[in-house]
Amino acid sequence: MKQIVTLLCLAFFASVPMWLTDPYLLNALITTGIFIIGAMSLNLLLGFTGQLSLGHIAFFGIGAYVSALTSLGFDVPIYGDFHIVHVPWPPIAGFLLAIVISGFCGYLVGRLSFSVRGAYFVIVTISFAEVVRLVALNWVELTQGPLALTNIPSITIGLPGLGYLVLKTKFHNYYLVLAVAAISYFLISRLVHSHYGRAMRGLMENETLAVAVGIDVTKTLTLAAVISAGIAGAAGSLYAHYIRIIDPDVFAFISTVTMVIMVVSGGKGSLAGPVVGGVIFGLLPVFLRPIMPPEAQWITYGVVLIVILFVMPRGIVPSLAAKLGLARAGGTRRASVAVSERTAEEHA
Amino acid sequence: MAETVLSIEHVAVHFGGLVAISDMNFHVNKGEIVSLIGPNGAGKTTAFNVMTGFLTPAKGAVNYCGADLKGKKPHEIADLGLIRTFQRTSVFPNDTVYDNVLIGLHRQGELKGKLGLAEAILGLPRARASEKAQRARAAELVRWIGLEARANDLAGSLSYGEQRLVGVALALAAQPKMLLLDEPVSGMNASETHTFVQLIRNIRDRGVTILLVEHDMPMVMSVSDRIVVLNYGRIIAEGPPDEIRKNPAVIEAYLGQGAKDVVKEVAVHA
Amino acid sequence: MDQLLQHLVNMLVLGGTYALLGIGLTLIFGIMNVVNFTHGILYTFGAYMMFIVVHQLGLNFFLALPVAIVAGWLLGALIEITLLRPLRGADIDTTMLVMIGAWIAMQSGALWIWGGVAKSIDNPFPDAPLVIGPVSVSWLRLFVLFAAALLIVLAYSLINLTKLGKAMRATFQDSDTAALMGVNVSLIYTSTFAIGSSLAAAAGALLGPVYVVFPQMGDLAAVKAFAIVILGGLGNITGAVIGGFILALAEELGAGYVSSGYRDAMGFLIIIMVLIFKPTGLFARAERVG
Amino acid sequence: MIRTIKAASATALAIAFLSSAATAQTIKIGVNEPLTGAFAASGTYVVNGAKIAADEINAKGGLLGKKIELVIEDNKSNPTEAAAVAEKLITRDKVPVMLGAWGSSLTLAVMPKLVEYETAMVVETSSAGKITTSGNPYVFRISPPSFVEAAAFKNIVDKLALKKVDFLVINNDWGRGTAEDFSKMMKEKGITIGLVETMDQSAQDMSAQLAKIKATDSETVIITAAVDQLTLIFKQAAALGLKKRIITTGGSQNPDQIIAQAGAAANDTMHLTTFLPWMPEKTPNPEATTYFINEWKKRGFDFAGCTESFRGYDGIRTIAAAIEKAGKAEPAAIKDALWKIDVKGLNGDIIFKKSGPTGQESGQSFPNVYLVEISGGKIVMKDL
Repeated sequence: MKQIVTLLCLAFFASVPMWLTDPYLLNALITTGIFIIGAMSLNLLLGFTGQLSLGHIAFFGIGAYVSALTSLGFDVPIYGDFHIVHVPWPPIAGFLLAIVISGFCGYLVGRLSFSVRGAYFVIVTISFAEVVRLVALNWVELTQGPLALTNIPSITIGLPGLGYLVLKTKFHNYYLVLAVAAISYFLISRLVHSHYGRAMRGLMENETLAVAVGIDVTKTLTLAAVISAGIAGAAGSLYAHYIRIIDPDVFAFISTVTMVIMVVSGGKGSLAGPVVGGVIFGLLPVFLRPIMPPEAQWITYGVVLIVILFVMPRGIVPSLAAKLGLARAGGTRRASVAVSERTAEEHA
Repeated sequence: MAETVLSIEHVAVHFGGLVAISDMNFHVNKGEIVSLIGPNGAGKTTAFNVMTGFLTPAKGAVNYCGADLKGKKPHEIADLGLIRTFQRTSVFPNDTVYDNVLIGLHRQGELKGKLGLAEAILGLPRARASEKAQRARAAELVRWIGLEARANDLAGSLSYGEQRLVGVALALAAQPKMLLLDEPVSGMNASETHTFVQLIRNIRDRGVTILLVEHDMPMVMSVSDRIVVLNYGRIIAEGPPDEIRKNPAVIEAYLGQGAKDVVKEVAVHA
Repeated sequence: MDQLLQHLVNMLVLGGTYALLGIGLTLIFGIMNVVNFTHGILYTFGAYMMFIVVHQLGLNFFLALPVAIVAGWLLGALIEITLLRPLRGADIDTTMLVMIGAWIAMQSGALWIWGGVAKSIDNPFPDAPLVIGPVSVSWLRLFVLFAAALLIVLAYSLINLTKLGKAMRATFQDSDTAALMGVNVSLIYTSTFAIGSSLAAAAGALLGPVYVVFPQMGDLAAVKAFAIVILGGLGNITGAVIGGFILALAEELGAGYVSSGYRDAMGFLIIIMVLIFKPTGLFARAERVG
Repeated sequence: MIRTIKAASATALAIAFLSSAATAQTIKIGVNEPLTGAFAASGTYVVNGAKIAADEINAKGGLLGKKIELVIEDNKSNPTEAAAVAEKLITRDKVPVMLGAWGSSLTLAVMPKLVEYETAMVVETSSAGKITTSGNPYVFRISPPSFVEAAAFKNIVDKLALKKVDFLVINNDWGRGTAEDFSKMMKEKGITIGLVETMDQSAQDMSAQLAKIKATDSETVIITAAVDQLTLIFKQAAALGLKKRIITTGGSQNPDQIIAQAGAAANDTMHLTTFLPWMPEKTPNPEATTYFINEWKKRGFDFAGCTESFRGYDGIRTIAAAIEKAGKAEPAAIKDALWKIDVKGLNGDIIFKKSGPTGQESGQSFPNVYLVEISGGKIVMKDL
């Protein structure tokens, strides 16, 4: 049942460029899609381990910068005459490196900051993002600082025997973003339904008990942080190659806020939550733009957010699921557990 | 002499100026059911916290199966097969009973070799087989503790007594060699307690050594092979139930907090 | 040496206002466990109140200060009653997001009402600074430091010497027990939020005339306030005051001797270091485990 | 409040309907500016200037027999939104030409869209060198990049007898670019460069940087920042007793506001500016300057905004001239016509010269640069 709905949604999203001819809306969908990928990765931390990272944009931005710099090349003086010179690589290499390096940063942040919880963790992550932003702003030799990295090439995919496909048009980019989003969704879904995911859930609900049954806190949370950061890095890379210019503004705090809004309004801890929340809050500004002055658009945005949380404090997807009698997300799928013959893949 | 599984040697714990435990010594042998009793605030839970790595003692050592537990983190101790339950928060409240047990089983999901994560995510055969085995094992455990009918209910929605059972199932899922139970029958009615005593014996018969903290004296008397009595952070008596029941120091210790009842009940069960 | 002295004087002046920002937030954060994203907007609000009273109503500068503080108190109480009270018991993420929504809406409201052009507020102090040897400081900044110190002492007395303060502290320790013992927890929450908000508005009202007033002025202030609260430990007023001065010192010395580009990074680096090595903040009491 | 929002949105809806009905009769010009977010104040100034130009043109009968219509969109001070707004203006509103997008990163984010849709944009404020050197043939800039300012300043550094100079610049493309281009020029002139200090765009307290500058042995400080930050710097510098010659650059500064707010501290400071609203008779186009300033005051706007808003005014007049010259409101024709125009702007003749790699040059116009000095609370022109 659930799989069918997921597949239908995927088919619907895949069909969009066939009938949606308005490039402005398609553009909005692509940028929204990129942020939804970021939101899904944030959900892995916030919704499945209970750790609220308000510095998530750092991984997104690192991914964007790594990918851009890999494909543009750089020449950075380190000390005296010693330079690090990098000649441009194909953008797809940048995309992969973005995932790896963002994931590695996730590892470092995870190791360092999971010793603190709650509000303290929130502030450490904000601080991390700000420090990274200030490095991007001030290490001009590498990042060009506020002068921005421009002319970032579009992603190119080598097709065996058919030459290269440059993903330049919105049509191409839409499917690229959709593909990355679908893969991320699949990865996260498999992860949270494996024993790794159960360890994360255990830690979120009752850390003391989880530890007592042998769940390794640092390892589990760091694993979530690495995968989450890697996916955010992939989203950042897509952003850099689609918008084709990045400056330290990619680390803006409001972007993290946008992702948190997508996750929490949609329903944290629900796989579909960030997608639903993302579509609503990604497209809301597009619909508000023609009907009210700019300040009123923001006011409405804030008010809609408050109203959603008042009506559905657990987020849209879990609340609707409860209303439709589907019990809580996840509960229904195990309706007949005692008959334990269900196989692992049915639960994926 | 029987093989010693757990030994507590000269352990002392202070909170600021307060002495929670002073110089505690005792041991548990393989296959034994030992109870740790004492009035409230005697240091029983503190002792559990020391044994399972949640607290570092100021002095002394805890040895488990020949290994010093000093400096080991709680999850590492759990990995050695020393598993505990908790007094208050014994379950993962927002998960179903079945999922609670699955979380407890998580260590069984770890595949040998470095590719465990990739295998799990990609759903490769080995991971699928392991997942299937875990699910079967979880269903079996849920059945075994007699909560089959509540398998799909949220653990937080269960009665207090049922939650204790889930707590035990969870602990069993983690494959203990030794189980530390913190007030397992509090909140249970008489018939539930009776069933639970059977369950504990069953667990022991499967080769699991058991140490429990409990206030329910009749239960303690009926289930224990040996009893260790703690008061004001020190051990005041140790021995089989019959000896403890007659020990004047123990009766003394319990005076002032319903000791008469205790004495009476102990007498009835004698 | 002269430069260092000047930096130290700057630190004192800056730290006083940071402390004021920090204590308002640490009360709310500590007692209510709410990540209060409206703190910055209350700061902005206080500054605009000052502007309105001094320039549009034409009243005296010193009269405008209490007006701004009371207005901040009222707005804080209103936010608590309408937005937080119905959500009592909700997740910290949910209340945080509601506060984010309020922040976005109110900041845009300020932009709509007052426009984006920065306003400046006249003050009655002489332009010429007070010069002592190699060090100089403006009279207005001295007044701000003095007023901030007074407000900090007042807040400290309120928490430690009054019945309300006692109830607030009890709620901070354990809100359930406090409720059982007859403390009206709802009232305590509203008072806490209102007091915290009025302190933010006071900081805005004091700094508005020092700087300029515009809708986004609270954003940077709020981030710094969060930093101070964490440095000092949640709910710890003394910690927040010391945290404020530490942050100011780090920024001054960072800009003066490291690199001005990294001036704002100093505070964040300190936070990261502190939390790695002392995860409960610099001045939090060690918690009993188990 | 809620009623106001309703009323406002109803009006907005009505306007939206009216404007779509009126499409055939008007020539649309897209305006992509930050109206909310960090740059809201500046973007709003530019839009208000643009509206004055549009109303003036329409009052005189419009262009090619049609009225012009500004389609104004808010890019929220956010590069992603700036690109999205360009997409909307071009594909939905079908504007044949645009004005925008204030900040350099906003403009840079729009630039790939210009190539994609082959539509030109007149850049009114952004100063980053890259905008006209990266080979985008759809960009036409009327604001001076910092190297133009530096070149103009070069002629008088000897007269000012500069020896050693510190910089205090806003930490963005504008400030960094200025520090770089001015340092290069000054080094050629044998002037020593001391500190280069930066401040965050949103910073309000620059005391630390100023204390550091106070302690150096240089006699002059070059400051680049927007007017509000400049005012703060003057106040804080005065409070610290900083006694060095101050020269500001960038053209967004407004000496009137500095005199009003910084008082005596502003005396003997010098300002490189591109527009002289306080002495219209000395501008290259006194008649237009007077008209613009009167209209600006008549509409009740803050006089301090003149130094920003005139760019919007000039930008629309530039676009109008190109449409007139093209004879039709089509993107390609307008782009070609932009190369041929010669508009008497408020700060000099707007004539686009080629800049950037051969074959895909961008257009860059070279406005006048003036040096004014505040002396005894009055603004005095210095000859360059």
